[in-house]
Amino acid sequence: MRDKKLRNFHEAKWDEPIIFELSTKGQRGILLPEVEKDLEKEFGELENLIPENLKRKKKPELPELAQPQVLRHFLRLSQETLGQDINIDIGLGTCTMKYSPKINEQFVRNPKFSELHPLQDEETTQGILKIIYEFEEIMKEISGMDSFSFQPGGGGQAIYSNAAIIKKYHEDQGEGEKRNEIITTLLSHPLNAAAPHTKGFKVINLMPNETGYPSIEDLKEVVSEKTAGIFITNPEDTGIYNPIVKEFVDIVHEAGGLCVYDMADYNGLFGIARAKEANIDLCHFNLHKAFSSPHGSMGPACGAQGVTKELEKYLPVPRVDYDGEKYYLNYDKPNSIGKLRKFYGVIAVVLRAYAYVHTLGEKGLKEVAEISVLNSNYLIKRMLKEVKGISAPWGNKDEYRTEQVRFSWEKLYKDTGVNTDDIDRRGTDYGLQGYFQSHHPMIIPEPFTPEPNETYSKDEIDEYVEIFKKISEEAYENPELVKTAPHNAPISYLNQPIIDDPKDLIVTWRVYKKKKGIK
Amino acid sequence: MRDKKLRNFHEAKWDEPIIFELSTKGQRGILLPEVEKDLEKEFGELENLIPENLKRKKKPELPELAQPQVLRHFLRLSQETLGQDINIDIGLGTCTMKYSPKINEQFVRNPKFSELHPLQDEETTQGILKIIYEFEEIMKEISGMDSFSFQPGGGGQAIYSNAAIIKKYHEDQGEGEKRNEIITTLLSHPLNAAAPHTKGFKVINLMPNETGYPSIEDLKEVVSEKTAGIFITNPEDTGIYNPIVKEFVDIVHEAGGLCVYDMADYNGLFGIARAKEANIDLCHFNLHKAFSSPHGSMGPACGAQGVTKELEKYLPVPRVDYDGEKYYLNYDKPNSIGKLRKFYGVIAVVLRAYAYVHTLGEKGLKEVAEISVLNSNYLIKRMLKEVKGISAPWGNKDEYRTEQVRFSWEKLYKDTGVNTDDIDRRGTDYGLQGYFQSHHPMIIPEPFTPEPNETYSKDEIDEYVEIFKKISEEAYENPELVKTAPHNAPISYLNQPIIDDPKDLIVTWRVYKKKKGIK
Amino acid sequence: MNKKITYPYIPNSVEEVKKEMLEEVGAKDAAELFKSIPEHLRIKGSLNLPKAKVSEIELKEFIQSKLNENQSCEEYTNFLGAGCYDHYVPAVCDEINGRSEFLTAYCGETYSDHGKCQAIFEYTSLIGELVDMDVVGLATYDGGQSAGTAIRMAYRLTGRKEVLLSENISSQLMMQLNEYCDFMDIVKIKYDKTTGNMDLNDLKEKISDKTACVFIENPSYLGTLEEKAEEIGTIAKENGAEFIVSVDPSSLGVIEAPSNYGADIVCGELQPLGIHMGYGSGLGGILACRDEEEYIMNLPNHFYSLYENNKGEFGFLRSINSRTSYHSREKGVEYLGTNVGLWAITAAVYLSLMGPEGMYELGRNILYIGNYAKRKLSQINGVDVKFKEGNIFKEFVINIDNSGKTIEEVNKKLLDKKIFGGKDLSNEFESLGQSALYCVTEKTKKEDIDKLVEELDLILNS
Amino acid sequence: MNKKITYPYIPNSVEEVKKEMLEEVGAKDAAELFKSIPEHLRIKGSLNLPKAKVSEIELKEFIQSKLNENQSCEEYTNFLGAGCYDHYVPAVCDEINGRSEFLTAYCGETYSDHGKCQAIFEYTSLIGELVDMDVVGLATYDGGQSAGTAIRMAYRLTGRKEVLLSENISSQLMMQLNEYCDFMDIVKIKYDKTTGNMDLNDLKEKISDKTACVFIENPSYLGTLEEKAEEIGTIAKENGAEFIVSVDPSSLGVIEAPSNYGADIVCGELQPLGIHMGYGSGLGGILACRDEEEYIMNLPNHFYSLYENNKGEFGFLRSINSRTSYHSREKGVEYLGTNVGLWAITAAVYLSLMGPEGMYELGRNILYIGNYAKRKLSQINGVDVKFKEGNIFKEFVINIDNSGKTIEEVNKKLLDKKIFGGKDLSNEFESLGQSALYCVTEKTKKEDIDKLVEELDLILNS
Ligand SMILES: Cc1ncc(COP(=O)(O)O)c(C=O)c1O
Ligand SMILES: Cc1ncc(COP(=O)(O)O)c(C=O)c1O
Repeated sequence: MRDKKLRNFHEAKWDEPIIFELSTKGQRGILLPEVEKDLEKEFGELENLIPENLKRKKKPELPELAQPQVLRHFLRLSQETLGQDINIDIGLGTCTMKYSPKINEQFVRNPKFSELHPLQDEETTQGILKIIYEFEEIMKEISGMDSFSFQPGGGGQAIYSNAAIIKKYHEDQGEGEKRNEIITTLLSHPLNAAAPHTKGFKVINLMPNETGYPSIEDLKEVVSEKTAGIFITNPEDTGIYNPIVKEFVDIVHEAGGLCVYDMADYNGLFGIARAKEANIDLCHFNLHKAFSSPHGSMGPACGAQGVTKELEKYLPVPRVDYDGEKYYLNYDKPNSIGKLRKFYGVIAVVLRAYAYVHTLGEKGLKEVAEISVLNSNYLIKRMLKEVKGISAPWGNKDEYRTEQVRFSWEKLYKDTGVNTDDIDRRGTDYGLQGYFQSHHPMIIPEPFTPEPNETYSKDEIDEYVEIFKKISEEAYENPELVKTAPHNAPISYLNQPIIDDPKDLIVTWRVYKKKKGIK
Repeated sequence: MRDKKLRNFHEAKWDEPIIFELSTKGQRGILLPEVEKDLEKEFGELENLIPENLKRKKKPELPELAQPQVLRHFLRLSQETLGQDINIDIGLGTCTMKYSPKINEQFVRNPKFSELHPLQDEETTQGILKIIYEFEEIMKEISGMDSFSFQPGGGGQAIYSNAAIIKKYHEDQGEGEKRNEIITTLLSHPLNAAAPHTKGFKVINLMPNETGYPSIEDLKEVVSEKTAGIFITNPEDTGIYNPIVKEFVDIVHEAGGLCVYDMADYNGLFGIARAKEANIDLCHFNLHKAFSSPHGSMGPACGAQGVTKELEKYLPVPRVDYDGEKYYLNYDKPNSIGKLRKFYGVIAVVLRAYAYVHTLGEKGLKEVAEISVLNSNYLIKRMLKEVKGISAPWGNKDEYRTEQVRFSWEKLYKDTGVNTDDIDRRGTDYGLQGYFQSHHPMIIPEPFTPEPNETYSKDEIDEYVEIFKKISEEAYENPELVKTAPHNAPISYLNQPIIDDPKDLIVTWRVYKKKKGIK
Repeated sequence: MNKKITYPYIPNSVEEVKKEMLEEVGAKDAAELFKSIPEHLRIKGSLNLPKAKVSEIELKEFIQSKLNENQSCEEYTNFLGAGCYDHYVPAVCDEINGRSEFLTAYCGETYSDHGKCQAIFEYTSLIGELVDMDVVGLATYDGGQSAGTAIRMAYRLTGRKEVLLSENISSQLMMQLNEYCDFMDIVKIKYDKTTGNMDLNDLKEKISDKTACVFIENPSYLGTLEEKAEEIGTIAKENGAEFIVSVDPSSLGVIEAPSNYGADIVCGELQPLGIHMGYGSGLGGILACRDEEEYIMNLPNHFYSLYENNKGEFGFLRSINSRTSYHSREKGVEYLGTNVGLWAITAAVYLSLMGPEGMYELGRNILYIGNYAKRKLSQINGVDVKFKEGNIFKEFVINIDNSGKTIEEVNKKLLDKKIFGGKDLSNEFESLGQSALYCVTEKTKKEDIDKLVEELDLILNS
Repeated sequence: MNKKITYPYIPNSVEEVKKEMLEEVGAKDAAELFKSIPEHLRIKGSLNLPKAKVSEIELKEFIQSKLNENQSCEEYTNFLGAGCYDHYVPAVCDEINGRSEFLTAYCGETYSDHGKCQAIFEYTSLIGELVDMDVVGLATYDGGQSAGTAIRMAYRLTGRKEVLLSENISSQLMMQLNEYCDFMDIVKIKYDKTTGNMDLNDLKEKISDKTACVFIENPSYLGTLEEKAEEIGTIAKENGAEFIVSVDPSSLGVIEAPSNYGADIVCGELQPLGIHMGYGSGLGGILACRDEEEYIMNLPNHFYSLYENNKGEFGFLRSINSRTSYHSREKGVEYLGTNVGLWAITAAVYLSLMGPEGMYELGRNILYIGNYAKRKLSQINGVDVKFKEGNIFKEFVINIDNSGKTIEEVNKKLLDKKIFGGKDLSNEFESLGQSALYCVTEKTKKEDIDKLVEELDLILNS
């Protein structure tokens, strides 16, 4: 209607004190019931109930505020946060910041779910057990794997769990000592290196070549009888699909290793390609990404871990089983790796994902894949065509990327001295959440990894492109403006210190006060 | 801690288009179920079910958006709004912008309430009927009146309802024709003039004198055999308590009129003074004010209407009665004025108020009164002492005001040319909602009417004072800054047009488009 | 334990703070603050109120146990309508009206509450499209209030006092109009017992140059669509009367907007548009009129007018305030107080989500299931569907005189089956005998109807 | 009806838009976008998934009917704890964690998500006060994960592999530790059967210069307070081992903070602090340690450090990132992924609401009702309360061996009375026979206990 390409934005800025600064001695945010008179009579003073040496000598120095002020404080902080709901959250590539349907929040907030204790008699939890059971069926179909656990509390824990299964598997084969190497690719998410390492493996990182993925030769070079397995993210963060993944799998299998797919970034592949067809042994999905659970300021989350029939017995306990009459939690799995988490897992995320799949169905999920890849390529096309100083290294220029892409601002940086950090901060002046650059090590210079998933409209993607067109222009015309950004955020530029010395660390208000000599 | 008196504020500014501008043909925000096949088979085309001449020929030109975009749009608009929860909402005097406890929202959103149909068999609504019944008991005790109706959907409708009862009462006395005058005071809320007038009365407005209320002589002058009644707001907007109200009541009673108290601004009087002691016949409370229901961007609300035993029979129907076994809706009230509203009323507000009174109890409500009056006088004291150019006209300087006060910026305006509109707008630059100046006619020049009710902390009141100190300084030092405010709001100054010609009115997007010649 | 409570909702109830503030104002205690209130006006002693449940735990348990004594339409299958409707409420509506900012804003204006003002402008704009009219006021207390105001507008516009409306109007609305328009003469027009439509002959007979307006509901209270609406409008206009139509907004995706068959003023109940019933708490009133000066000047509710400044920014200002009682006290056209802003915003969200297609599907689904229900119920032995020749939207009347039973009995039995039967009309319209007004919505499923039919059949025929 | 669905969650699924975009990218159809995926990796045919419930109405009905098959602790009286607790959740906690902005933010940082970063800093600061320590990491997956990480930290700090902990640890936690610390040697220490406290002689016997840490829970899994905590810490330190204490944060208003009896690393379950159980979804892990370089460098979770710029503004930056696997892949200390940010924020709201007095009252109320329950249950014929000599916080063990019944039987019967009896320990600790772990919280009322006692008595003695 009105022809406006860029919005005149300012994020809410409340200049809000730290909660401790708002404290007034004596104020109460909430009261508890008084102790029932009979109980007081029965036991006398509270002191009688605590061993002398365990009495808290000094009450915790928590702030004291009345209820409206606590609420107001955190509401203001919420306004100073750009969640997916409120911004065009395309920048956080590899995170699939998609719309989390509000109806699903009603489900998880229903007391019929929120007030369930995990140890309740199964008679009273048939509804939720059935949902878990049926969702496992759904995930099996989507991935082609034979069995799933939803116990991992995030993608990282699922990768870890996969590493644990690999370890156990080789131990059962009598090769526990020998097979102590895990291969992964440098562009795979860092957790594909870190989690196996935490599980005790030596990790080998394969470098990509100009195709965006490593060559078969590179792989062959590192595969050996020490190889326990390989962890591959496909597509990798660059949005380049590794078409020779099957060859990778064959090579590792031949060497006696197991193959793991990191399908956290599955959003562009629903109904298109699965783990099964690549002959994968273990995989995981991030239900808080492709399956739409909100990211919750960094969790709670769920990593759905899928394995083949052969490996099923290793999955964490409990599993949800069905005896023909009722659903129950089965702890009787002697080969299981055990437990990663108390009870079952973050079932709230499973519940949302279950609702999500049910409302989309097969066609809808395929539409998710198609539109997310279409959106991504549309964005790439416009960016490369219209934004000065940006490029998309690697890959075959004739081919489409999947649902995300890793750009580089290398040229812009060389031309103007404005780097990806500066651009990132400047984005906030136009209403964007800080973007994801790249995992470490940053082998693509001045990286920027957007992922315009299917829940953004063409208009929004267009606005997004316009913003970076504008910032690029600014970088060429007025680099200082970009370098000193943000100007419309809740706080201004901090001179970007990097705190790397433990002595400079201030993660508690009490430390700040100590450092400042404040009582 | 850190010594900061004023915050560096900027309200969220999204520069958000009108929802119609965001439309893309074909997009869907929500889908409905398909028509069940059997039904389609049974009835064929939809056309068969609509008379030819009632078929909608052109679908309504509503915007077409997907769900995430609808959500995002309205979330952004919400951030561009300074509700009580998020700002120090002291400025809206006479509105009692107090904290609305979040727990009460859980009650009204519980399906056990939200999904009740008002015509359900009473067997299935005993819980809510009991709450209404018991809340009537509570209100009787608080006010000393004998009977209450919660049917009025706000203070205005309650005043109207009181006028309706007065009319009916005099009709029943055979004086319907004769008694056609209502007296009120000019500082009483405009509804005390407007609602009786809507009910058919002639209205006489008494002017205050320098005490802040009219004199007995003024009243006597207008009382006559035509007097149907008097509507008094006490305390009036100035926060001055009319101590001779009983004398007023006696005079009107003597003349055969009825006396109505507008207790919308009751917050400072809980447990202190009641309608009963002033010998009042009818009164009303705004449950959305002193009783803490949120104001909801201007309703829904509830005006609790209280009357004496003698007038009870006139209250709107239905009433909630109890037959010793069960609660029921009683429509059998032949003298009733009838209905103001379908069904019973905004029971959500009653439910919240019921919870509110239960959690505070007698002592808590008295504390509400004391602290709201203390807060108010503390604010007045500091303002008059520290803010240049402000004054609090009328009243006895030695006496305390009640829960609110009407200031005047007359001096500041004379000194600097900055008026109350300018100051009001400038307040938003410091994080304040626009303030309430005065009802019309504005007999106090350059008015400003704050009400720092009991839910604000001393720190917040101090911040509030600091803001006006600062703005006053600005007015004296840099008046342009204030006159061109706001600078940190979602939009900038509009050159304050007053739209008073119907030809300039644009209340629908379609009219805007027409005026602009946009298709 | 502590005797003196520090209240979570009252920050300054902390003794030390209170003392400090009292000192600042020069009072020795809180009582002194009230010294201007004469003794004879004071409460003697203290109020006798229920014991305080100061902790949230106790409060929640207390209130929840009370609410648990209710059975809701979520637990029962509901066929009650009659002015408050069990439509589906999209989750996004709840999300937005639950936002702290909207929930707790009030009358703040143009700058600080720009977002709220825009949402309200969008409400009036969206209703404008739905009813196909240019001028829409902010929502009123309820549909009945809108009807009353529309009729009063007709009086102010014509100077006449007679109102013509159909005999089939609900008693609730009739009571509202009798009250609000008590200075006017309300005359009832007969309606056709086979179609439910207004009897045009009776209308022609009664209309005159005293008639301020002809008021119709379309669909009518008894559920029928008024096919002769356009003719009624023509007759009204021929007599210099205003033509007022009260609509059900949930019908407007499929049923013609009243302005297109001649309505001058449109009113109606807002609640179907994304607002929970809440025992009637969800009501609101739609009010729209022609874009003509006399209409505008006579509409008493707030107008938030769009204004564009020289930077191309839109702002929204309360406009033509002299009409309103806020501005002009008794000289305003009617009185105006706090109405239902939050429901206006909610309806805006609803209509934005639904769009033209959603509103179409809504109407479509209701028409199919409504007609199915009507047909199926008519096939039960002992049930007679009234106004069979007429078309219905979402409500219809069944009569069970032939069964010898009363609606009250039947409904009690349905209740045992967790069904809320249709509204009993036997007291409301004696002429209709033992009749009930049944209502369906887009939430009603074929199986709900089938179950109802089965139960009704059992009750009536066994 | 329409065959091609336009999905509400997928704006560009509109055919025309899709076409326009395909044109822009030069693809003839969507399939072409996937041409880089070789045929042999493709799915053949289409997925066999449940029929789509595309409308929100259908979806809601479907899911809600499933959820209605559950019975919750809102409907039953609950005495289950054992690692997940039925504490009261203040409404403000729900309000804040339901805010769209917090709910849907992710890893955005310093500028755009300043508010989130501050809330997280406040979380660590508030936990710092609660546990009386200077260094706190962002919340982990759950209390068990924190315990595992604490133990691994001890390994990294000491280079030793032996872990000493009490035999009374829960099987759930034991399985977690066995898994996460599988390269270490976990040695169990006996505990006193009368008090539940650790057997110091056994500890002294087993501790050595191989011991990386002594790990205790206070209160223990079986509910008892560890009175010898300080001595245990001393013994640990004398042997160069780390002293790790797992706490219940709901006890810390009345029970001493572990740092004050010698803890080097503190861990614990976050869920009691304002987070709903959600069938276990509400878990999170507390992790805090000494403000010393080696501890800091070995803590694997995010640190949001405060930084003050020259304008006096505070900002919050993820700091010392080289420790983390995000930054250093396999060289990071342990792996780090998405954990439970929303619960950290929720706990911050909770602690801000509660303040020192609220936490005190919380602990106080639990202690009274817990001891009342323990005493009352012990008076039932056939019930034997274990560890009678010890003090408890909110949980305690009852044994019914004397009754000849099993806990399973008893719990089934309690279920009929809408009571969730204590957790059955008979499989978990064979040595305890037919025992159950009962849990109370501040929500438990005297009358709940009295009812329980009555029912238990009936079940066991009639
Ligand atoms: C490819 C990939 N793998 C793993 C992860 C880690 O998942 P989480 O953050 O849930 O631990 C991510 C998330 O960023 C990812 O993108
Ligand atoms: C004294 C007084 N009376 C009446 C009213 C009108 O109440 P409502 O806005 O609910 O119609 C108000 C509200 O502003 C008021 O302050």
